[in-house]
Amino acid sequence: LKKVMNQPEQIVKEMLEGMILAHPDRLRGIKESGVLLRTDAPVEGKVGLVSGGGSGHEPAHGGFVGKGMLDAAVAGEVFTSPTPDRILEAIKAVDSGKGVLCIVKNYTGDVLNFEMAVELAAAEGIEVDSVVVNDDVAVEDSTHTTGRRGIAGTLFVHKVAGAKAESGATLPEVKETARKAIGRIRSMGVALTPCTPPEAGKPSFTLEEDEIEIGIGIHGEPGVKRTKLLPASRLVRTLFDRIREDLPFKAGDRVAVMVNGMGSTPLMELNVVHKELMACLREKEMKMVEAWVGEYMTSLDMAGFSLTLFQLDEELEALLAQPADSVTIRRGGN
Amino acid sequence: LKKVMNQPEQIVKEMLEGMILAHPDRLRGIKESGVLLRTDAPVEGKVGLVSGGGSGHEPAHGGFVGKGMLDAAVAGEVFTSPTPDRILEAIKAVDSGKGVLCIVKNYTGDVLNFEMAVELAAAEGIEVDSVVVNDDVAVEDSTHTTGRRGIAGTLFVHKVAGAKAESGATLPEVKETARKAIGRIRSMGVALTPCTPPEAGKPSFTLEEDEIEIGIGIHGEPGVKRTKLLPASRLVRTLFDRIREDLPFKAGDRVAVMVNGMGSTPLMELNVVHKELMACLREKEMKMVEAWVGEYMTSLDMAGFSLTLFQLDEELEALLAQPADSVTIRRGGN
Amino acid sequence: MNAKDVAGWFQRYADVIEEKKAWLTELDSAVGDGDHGANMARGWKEVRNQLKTFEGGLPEVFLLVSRTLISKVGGASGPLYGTAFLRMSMFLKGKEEIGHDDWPALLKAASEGIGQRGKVNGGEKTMYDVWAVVSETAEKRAGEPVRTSHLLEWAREKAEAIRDLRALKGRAAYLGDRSVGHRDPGAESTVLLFETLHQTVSSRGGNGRER
Amino acid sequence: MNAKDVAGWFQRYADVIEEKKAWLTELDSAVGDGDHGANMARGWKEVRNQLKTFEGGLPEVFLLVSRTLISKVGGASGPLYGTAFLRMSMFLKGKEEIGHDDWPALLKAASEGIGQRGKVNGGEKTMYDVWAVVSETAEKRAGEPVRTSHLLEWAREKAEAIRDLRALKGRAAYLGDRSVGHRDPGAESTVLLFETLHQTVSSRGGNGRER
Ligand SMILES: Nc1ncnc2c1ncn2[C@@H]1O[C@H](COP(=O)(O)OP(=O)(O)O)[C@@H](O)[C@H]1O
Ligand SMILES: Nc1ncnc2c1ncn2[C@@H]1O[C@H](COP(=O)(O)OP(=O)(O)O)[C@@H](O)[C@H]1O
Ligand SMILES: [Mg+2]
Ligand SMILES: [Mg+2]
Ligand SMILES: [Mg+2]
Ligand SMILES: [Mg+2]
Repeated sequence: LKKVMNQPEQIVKEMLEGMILAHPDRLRGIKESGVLLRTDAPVEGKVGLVSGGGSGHEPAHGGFVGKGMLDAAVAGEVFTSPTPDRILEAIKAVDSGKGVLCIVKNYTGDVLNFEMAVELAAAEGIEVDSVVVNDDVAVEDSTHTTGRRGIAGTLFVHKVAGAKAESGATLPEVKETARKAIGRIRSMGVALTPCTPPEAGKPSFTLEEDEIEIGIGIHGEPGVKRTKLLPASRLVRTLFDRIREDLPFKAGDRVAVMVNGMGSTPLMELNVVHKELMACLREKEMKMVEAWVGEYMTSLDMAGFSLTLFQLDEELEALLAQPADSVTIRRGGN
Repeated sequence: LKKVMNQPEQIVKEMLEGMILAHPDRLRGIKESGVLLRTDAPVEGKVGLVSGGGSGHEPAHGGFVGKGMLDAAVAGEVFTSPTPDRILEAIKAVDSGKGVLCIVKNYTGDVLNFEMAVELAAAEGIEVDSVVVNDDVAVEDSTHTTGRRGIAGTLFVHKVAGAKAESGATLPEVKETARKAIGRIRSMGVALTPCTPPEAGKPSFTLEEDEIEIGIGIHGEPGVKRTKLLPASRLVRTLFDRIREDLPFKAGDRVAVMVNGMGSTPLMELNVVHKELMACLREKEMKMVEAWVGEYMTSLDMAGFSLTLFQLDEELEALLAQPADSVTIRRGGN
Repeated sequence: MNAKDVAGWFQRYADVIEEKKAWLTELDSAVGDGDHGANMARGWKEVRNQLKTFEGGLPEVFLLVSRTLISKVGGASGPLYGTAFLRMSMFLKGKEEIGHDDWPALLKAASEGIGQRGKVNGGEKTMYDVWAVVSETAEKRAGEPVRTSHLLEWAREKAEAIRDLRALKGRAAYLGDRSVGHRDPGAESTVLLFETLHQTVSSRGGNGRER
Repeated sequence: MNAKDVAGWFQRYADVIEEKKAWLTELDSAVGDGDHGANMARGWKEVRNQLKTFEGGLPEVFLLVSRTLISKVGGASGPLYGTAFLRMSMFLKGKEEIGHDDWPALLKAASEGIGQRGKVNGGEKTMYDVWAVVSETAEKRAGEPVRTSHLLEWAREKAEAIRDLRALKGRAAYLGDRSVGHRDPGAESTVLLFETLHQTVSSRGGNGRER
């Protein structure tokens, strides 16, 4: 187990400290709570946005806290949902009286803990609601099961809900925009290597030198299919087809795309992936209007990537283009 | 060898294509040349800035092309300096008549190829000059040898020289600012794993499960010392001391810092490093005024990081804070 | 069992969890995200700490466990176990002892809590299956005294039986058919809870409450 | 050697480089960045392509090689070899043959070119050491005919001898003392150049120019 760290049990706390020290102009923390806040939270007259989940997905979620995106991110232990009391602290800290929306990734742990926090906040008289993101097409979507996971597409939800909230919209309006976005976002990932959680100290699964795991989540869970390593072009096409057919996306669609590195895949390779993805889009006559290529929702030191497509409409495209000023996503006005 | 790629020989070309496709608003390419340009190059009335080197250091250097930073980046094959004719193309493409400065990392290959390109450009009547960055304190600084390597600190030079050029300064003025910055920047790196060049297909060196290599460069070259894995706090202190004593940095100094990932070290760990670095600075009563924590100058898929300290004066601090709009570094006006 | 006995049970369970941490994590690595051992250990370590200075009555012990698990564990198991202990605490309100005939209703409260919180049904291969079988079987035998050895036996059998199921809830569900044959970590930590209960009761030796 | 002989030499060298690519890269992995084989192969493959349709005279063959290496190789070795071949081309201006007595001055031009371009001196453990010893020894023996077998012998000995040095230039210099004992990749590719020269000349068999 080779990691740059001190005690594995301290890594989340130390990481959060490091983030705040690096970005004191953008972030402040709530002591001992794993919560990172916009320095100016709560923002008067704005719906507060809270997201979070287990750690190990950096820059998610703290990297997306800032004007035009999240008001707070709550970090749990590595790959473990934060507890309700921490989430409650975040909700309280960002509530300006206009209500708070929680953006939750669909994992039993996250859903249950956020659900309890929302109940507690509501009991304290805060107007609070939540949406659950489930963009991972690798997993069967059934009401009888846990359903689809929330993966990298969550960050597009942060962006559009963030812009909507910044516009002064009400909680139901922000929620509606978030739900609309969720309905139009689809993702799927692949791993070339497993990841190694700091406390476990052992890889989450094993892969042969020429094997890859298709349809992985972001917690070192094994994927849905194991195959031989494929060339980038075939790998991208495999994921793209699955994603495209699921919604389905169609000719003429205007889309935002995300090529998300899982933690240890070099940007060089992500750009190769993006080139292949653009070839797929061209072939299907879809129009890319925005591309995020880099690391957004990682899985510790896993090698691999996920693809996300986001079918835009006029409102969503405009929201995506709005200014944002988080550590990871920064864009000026248009 | 597990990489997301097609043919290893095509990886650089495909990566550049991918970058342009992802950022058409910021970047355009010169066909078959490995050159990435600002879409609006040459910029009238502005000294052009060209940098580059072998590929495998992404986001360097293409990620730093944009307003307030580079006008062009020239990419060679993986870990191989670009050839003089490609560099010449870049110089010509960014020359608006106000001259061009090349920012070169100190490696024999880069120095020689840029030198030849500068000679060729001068022969064509272009006002052109170059500076050589040599920030790596791991290597002995002697005029009788190759001297120090240029590593991640180079990106601070891009930033301040870019801001200076944007201000309308002349070529000698921009060069002087770059040289001043170079004199005040010091870096050092450590590897937890080697990297694997796509064509070689084999790791650049081997390390035991509990060994690290201190003082590595950015090309998979072995470092200067091999030791047992250390806790983050001791590792950071080791590099910090070496860097600090070299200039030397002193109490009261205002510094910019960079915690640079080598390619496959998760942001989680880089933030832990940053926390430790801040403890070192506090102890020595140095003041951090700007922090870059992330991947800026990588070495393919190497795990590890480098630290850079940049001793600011009033001019440099102001230049660092100027707006920039490259793919990797974006900041608004102050 | 009175408050002290129950506290003893939980203290013993905290030790067992510490001991079995690596094993639980290993089970979770195979089908989930490899943290069930760490999650449980984090919560129960804190329970042990809290119990050191604890003085309250029977429902309060359960409430303490519930609150501690909810605020320390996170993940799926935190709210689920937390809810189970909360419901048991509520059921025990006003009582000072758990009598033989309290077990069926007590376990039912826990089992229903997990079922509601987890939106889970039987046969979906989670800890719920174990809680449900224990509660239902105890209920069916109404009238006969429920021994902790029975609880343990039913729990063990169920945990063993669901190995062959395909998981439909929790992270293991993502594996689809590949989950078949693997043990469910939460079911196994539940078995350990009943195992420790049985050991606690047995080791009190001749005070006869178990007989 | 006339233009055709020289072209044959370079074609043969291109083959040798392709063959030894992995070995050169391995040498470079130990002390540098593991690309010397790939660098040389990229350049010389293109040289071979260009030579297929080449029709020019003696200096032009050298110029073609120089230009091709400079524009295809990159790295340190591109400009260095490129400069060596450029200087040789300049020296040969107006000539149609390389005679026995041309070798000392021809090699001196190449060696000086590398020395200037690389700002390198003897004993710094680079390809320059090999070029320099070949040129200097040839010069010292002025009057005596220089055989390619001699050039090869001197080159080999030198490349062997510098293994024990500490590198002061090029990437190997970063290794400090750890460079001692390793072969220098550029020195070895230079030895191969002289080896191929010797083979080219020898295999022309009885045309007597070498004897
Ligand atoms: N919806 C659910 N209902 C009941 N139990 C569940 C549910 N989801 C997960 N579990 C239980 O939780 C266990 C996993 O707990 P743990 O690993 O601590 O949390 P996480 O899955 O969040 O990492 C599973 O083995 C399963 O028994
Ligand atoms: N300053 C120099 N002068 C002469 N030869 C040098 C110099 N620097 C490097 N070399 C030679 O170049 C060789 C390395 O070439 P190559 O690996 O192709 O380039 P790079 O070092 O840029 O990767 C070394 O083995 C050495 O012989
Ligand atoms: Mg978990
Ligand atoms: Mg090289
Ligand atoms: Mg788990
Ligand atoms: Mg090399």
